[in-house]
Amino acid sequence: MKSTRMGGALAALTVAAGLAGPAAAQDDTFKIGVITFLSGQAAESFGVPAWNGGKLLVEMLNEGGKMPAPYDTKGFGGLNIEVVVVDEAGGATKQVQEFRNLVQREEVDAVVGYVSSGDCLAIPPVADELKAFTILYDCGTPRVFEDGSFEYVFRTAAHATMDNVSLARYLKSRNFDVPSFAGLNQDYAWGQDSWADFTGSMAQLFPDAEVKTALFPKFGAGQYGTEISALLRERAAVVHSSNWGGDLQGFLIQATARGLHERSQLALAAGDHVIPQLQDKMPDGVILGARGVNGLAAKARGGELQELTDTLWDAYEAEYGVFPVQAPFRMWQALLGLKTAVEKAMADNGGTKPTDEQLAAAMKGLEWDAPSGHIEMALADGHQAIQPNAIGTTKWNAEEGRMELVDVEYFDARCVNPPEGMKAQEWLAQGFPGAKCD
Amino acid sequence: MDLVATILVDGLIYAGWLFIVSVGLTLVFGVLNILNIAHGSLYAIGAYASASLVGLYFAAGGDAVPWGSYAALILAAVLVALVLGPLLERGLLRFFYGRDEVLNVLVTYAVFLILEDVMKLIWGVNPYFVYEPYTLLGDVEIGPLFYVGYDFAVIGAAIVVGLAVWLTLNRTKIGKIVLAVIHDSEMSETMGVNVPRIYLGAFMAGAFLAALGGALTAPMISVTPGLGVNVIIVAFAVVIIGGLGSVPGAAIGAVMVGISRAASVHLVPEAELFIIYFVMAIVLLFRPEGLFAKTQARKI
Amino acid sequence: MSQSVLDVRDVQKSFGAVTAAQDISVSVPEGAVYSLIGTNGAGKTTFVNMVTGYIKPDSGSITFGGRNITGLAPRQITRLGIHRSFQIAQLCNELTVEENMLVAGAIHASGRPSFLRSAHDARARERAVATLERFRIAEHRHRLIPELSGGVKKLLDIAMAMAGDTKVMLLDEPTSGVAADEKFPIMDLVIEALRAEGVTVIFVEHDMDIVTRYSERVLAFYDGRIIADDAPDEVLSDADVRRYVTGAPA
Amino acid sequence: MMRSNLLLSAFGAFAVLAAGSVILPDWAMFLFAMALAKGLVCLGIVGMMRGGLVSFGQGLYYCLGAYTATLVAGSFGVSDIFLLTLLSAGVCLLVGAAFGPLLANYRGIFFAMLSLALSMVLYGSLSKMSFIGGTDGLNIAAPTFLGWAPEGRPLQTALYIYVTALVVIAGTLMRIFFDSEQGLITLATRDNELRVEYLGASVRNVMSYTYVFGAVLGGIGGTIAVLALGHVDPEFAFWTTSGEFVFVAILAGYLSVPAVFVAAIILEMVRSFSNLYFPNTWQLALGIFLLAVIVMLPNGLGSLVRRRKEDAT
Repeated sequence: MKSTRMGGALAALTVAAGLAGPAAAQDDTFKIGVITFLSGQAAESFGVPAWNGGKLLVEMLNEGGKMPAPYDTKGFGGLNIEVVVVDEAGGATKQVQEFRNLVQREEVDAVVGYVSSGDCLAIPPVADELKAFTILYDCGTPRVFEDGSFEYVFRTAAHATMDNVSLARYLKSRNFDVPSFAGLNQDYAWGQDSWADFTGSMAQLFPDAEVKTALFPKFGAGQYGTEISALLRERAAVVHSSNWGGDLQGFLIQATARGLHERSQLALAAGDHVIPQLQDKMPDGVILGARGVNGLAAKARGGELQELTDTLWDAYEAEYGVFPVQAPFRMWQALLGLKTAVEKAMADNGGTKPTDEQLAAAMKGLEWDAPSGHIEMALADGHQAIQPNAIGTTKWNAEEGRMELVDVEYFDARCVNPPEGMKAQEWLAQGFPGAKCD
Repeated sequence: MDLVATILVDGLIYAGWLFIVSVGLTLVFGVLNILNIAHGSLYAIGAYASASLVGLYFAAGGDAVPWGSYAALILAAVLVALVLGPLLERGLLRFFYGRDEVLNVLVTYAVFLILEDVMKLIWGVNPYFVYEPYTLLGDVEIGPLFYVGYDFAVIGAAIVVGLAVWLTLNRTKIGKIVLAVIHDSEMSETMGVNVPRIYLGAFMAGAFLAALGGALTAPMISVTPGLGVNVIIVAFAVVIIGGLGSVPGAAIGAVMVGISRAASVHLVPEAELFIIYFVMAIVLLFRPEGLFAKTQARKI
Repeated sequence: MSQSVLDVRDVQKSFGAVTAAQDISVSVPEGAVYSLIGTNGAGKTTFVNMVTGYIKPDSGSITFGGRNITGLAPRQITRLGIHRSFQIAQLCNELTVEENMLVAGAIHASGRPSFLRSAHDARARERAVATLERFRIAEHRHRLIPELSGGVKKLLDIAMAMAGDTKVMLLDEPTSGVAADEKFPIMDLVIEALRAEGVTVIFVEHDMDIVTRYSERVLAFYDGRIIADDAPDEVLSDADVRRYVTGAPA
Repeated sequence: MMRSNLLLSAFGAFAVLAAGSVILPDWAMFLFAMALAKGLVCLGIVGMMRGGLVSFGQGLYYCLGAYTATLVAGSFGVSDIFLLTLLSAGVCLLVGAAFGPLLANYRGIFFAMLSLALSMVLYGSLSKMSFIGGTDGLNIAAPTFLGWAPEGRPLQTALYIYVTALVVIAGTLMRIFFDSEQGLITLATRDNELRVEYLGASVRNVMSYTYVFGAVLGGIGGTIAVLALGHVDPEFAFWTTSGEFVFVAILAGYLSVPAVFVAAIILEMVRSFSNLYFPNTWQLALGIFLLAVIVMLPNGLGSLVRRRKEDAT
């Protein structure tokens, strides 16, 4: 009988599923599930450098004493850190499934992950349902905590509004003349939102500037010839782009070959991460941000975080032969935040491995120092971080053969992030009420 | 006027690129009756191989004769075809001839998945750059705009490729044999044509064209993982518009898509994403099997 | 002479420069057995294809039982009662003989084929087996098509066409692809079965022995035209027919 | 096959599957629920395969069903799973009935590519609609069951039982259809369209029916998937999603209904474990698995348990 045989197959699968799956973490280890892009377009620019940085930090923490205080204790509060890495490629559907697998099958103690904002929107309800402590370390969309509130979910990096507000503020504070501006952004939520944020900020700071064409080439298009023609014809004073990775590199190579950077001021919301690859092919005089005081801007900042920054910077450069850009910085700030939270929770519970509830309680409203500055979980009732930002201008140092950021402006976290309780779009529309810029 | 000229120039540049990346797909479908999703991977591998080879060329002192980098680009495509063509066709695809077309799409999809990771294993995730060939040809000023000379070289390459394929098929003995195989492979076999060899040759030619597309594109982009996914969708659209298996169809399809897309970017930028599907829908509405489809006889 | 059931009037058809049918007019009385002869390309199959709706005539009319059926789709014509068989038997190769017969039964079962009623239920199978038995191929019913001999395939092809309420049957070369010693037995069987139900028969045939033995009237085709339309002996002794069709010495 | 046997098999299948709600660990129950939901979509493709067509665009209905449920839930506060399923199925029925007769004129690769193009148009449109989340998509709250609003494990169990029941019902209905007069005509169409037309049946109608069934099953599958996941995005209509459905259908073959769901579960398991154990080469692993299946089981898993001739006996 076919049904019974197929039924047998089903039963066998059921049992196999029941038996499979490794055991839970030991009491003396803290197991984290890390989700980041290991394949696809975001692997090169975000996923892989982020995890390269993360892996390095975890190794240094597990050895103990490698990091400056207050991060000189071993692991997380003495617990050894164990990591399971999952590829983020494959879409939100797959990520929800993998998230459940990490929590329920691998029984991780915390999840740190997600570059894609689609994933960041899909995961939080599941995390809350499973009561699983989760850190969103990279993604940009403000919608995560504006459209919902979650008990067990925290984002340790500022949302993307900051990037474009900072760009506009930079143009203003350095007295650029901006009679008009145009944009080229990838045709998906990130690009669309970034352009909306930028035009929103410009409307406040440069109310007379004319908005010229807004181009949205397909994600991963590769060919920008037609778009560049359109931008060249428009002769806008500023051309804004939030492109990243291969799309940004391709655009820059093709645009500079045709002199777009000589006709218009290029302003790149998240452009720092292509510097190590492009080197001198990145033209001088491009304004760019790093989604936080990350990469070159962090190195150039100095101050009391210098030692922390240098420790990780040097280790990264020694290990991978390239300097760290924004992605490892965001991974570091997530892991250092997690370390701080775990240790705070352990101080409160008498030194045992904290539960998800204890972790969430400890993380809420937490503040800590990271190479990218002082991070405060100030928004969304203590679940959403704000952090300072920096914008600079590229300048090739021919003598040393490396790209430098000059005319860097550092923006206080409260200058470029909305205050608690206000949605990013409203904040832009109302002219940045409550912004504290010094 | 100046806008019309810009749209035409932009459209043709894009069309040239589209044609190169899609003509191999249509050729392989015409002969082997396989719609090859791995065409996108071959494109990406061509890009990687040319990036590596051009890199080697300059590392070996090619600066003295930078023009040699063009030879390196083409050589890379040839290498890809020589290595992967026989490997995929003899090693895998030939076992699926005569099977359901859709099943064969899945087979090539599996190959696509495998090659995606193989590329990562060989080249890693860091981007490769080979801009030298892109800037060698200088600038061209058209009206108020600058174009890169290389863009026009791509149009030239597309024309050369198109003519070469067309002339080979229609003016040489081997081409006539290929056309006979396209028409009826069983009949050709009984008439003494070495059909397996024709299949292998056609697949290698298709692989070469895919890799050439990648190799010619590599200088203007950063070569990164995930390159092939987007190419395959546009190449499909062009080939479907032109009619599966038709070389002139691919050319017309490429020009239609290229010009419509350029017009859209300049006039209605919001519609860019749709324009390719829009053209496809219109064509299929009036010519369901594409503009130049080979007619399929019904049995009775 | 009984009333004509099928009337073809002044039908023309050309494919580009080739004229496949020119001034074709035929009237077939109910219950008659007609045969069509002619060399390959003379227009016999075009005639069958036009009557059964596979090809639409350029002009002229085809009426069936007083109803104009010119240009109707094959399935509409089939539903009216004009069925056909094929030069190369058209069967479902992945199905068994019985299943092929069940397909025919399912289509012609009471009204619309059902989404719920099993195609394999006892009554349907009884009916299928009965038809198979009528054509003496019931013993093969569990075999797949590729395993069958040419003769059995032909019979099944015709049997399937007989599943409905058949009034006119067009047989396109019923004995082609059949072993020589099977030809007469098969024709005996087929003609007897069709006559028993009062079906009007039109068959295309190259074998003149079969033509003379089974048909009442013969239409000779040449170059898209009917050059003779008469009783078998008359047609076969016609000079034009001898020259253009049978090639027999004058 | 006798109807009473079929009924017995259906109850048996339900018992085996429902037992999973007790045996299975949380993660596996979720994985099974998702696999079964996707299996429903694939069952629709298998229906078309019986008529000789393979749709490479079932993501269209999977996505349409999911968005219908999400938008209705979001705008009208409907959370009842039965109502949501019915609504999505209804929307997909209408859309399927509109496109079905159009697509039924195409065969082979043209049908596959056109259905793919349709689903890509939906993908493109949804990506552009930032007011419903654009590429980031939308979240949907957990469903209620006739007023009962479970949470945690009970919610997962309820969803699992619900999808199990739907799978058994849909599977049984499809089996009845496959064995019916129309079903046999469909199978004959796959083999020889000319014969079917000359027996007096409309091939176009046959294809349209299976297409509409596929659309409805796709919509139901999408609805359950989105309720289980809590999130939908345009990726639901992307060609890779549709490609996966086709793969499951091919893996299962068109002979056996239960094989479809077994195939769906196998694919989910393979993907989940290769993703975890080979995070850097899971695509390679999946690709090799695909090829191995196509080479070793040309007629699908179903051919292991159900030979062609068995249909006749």
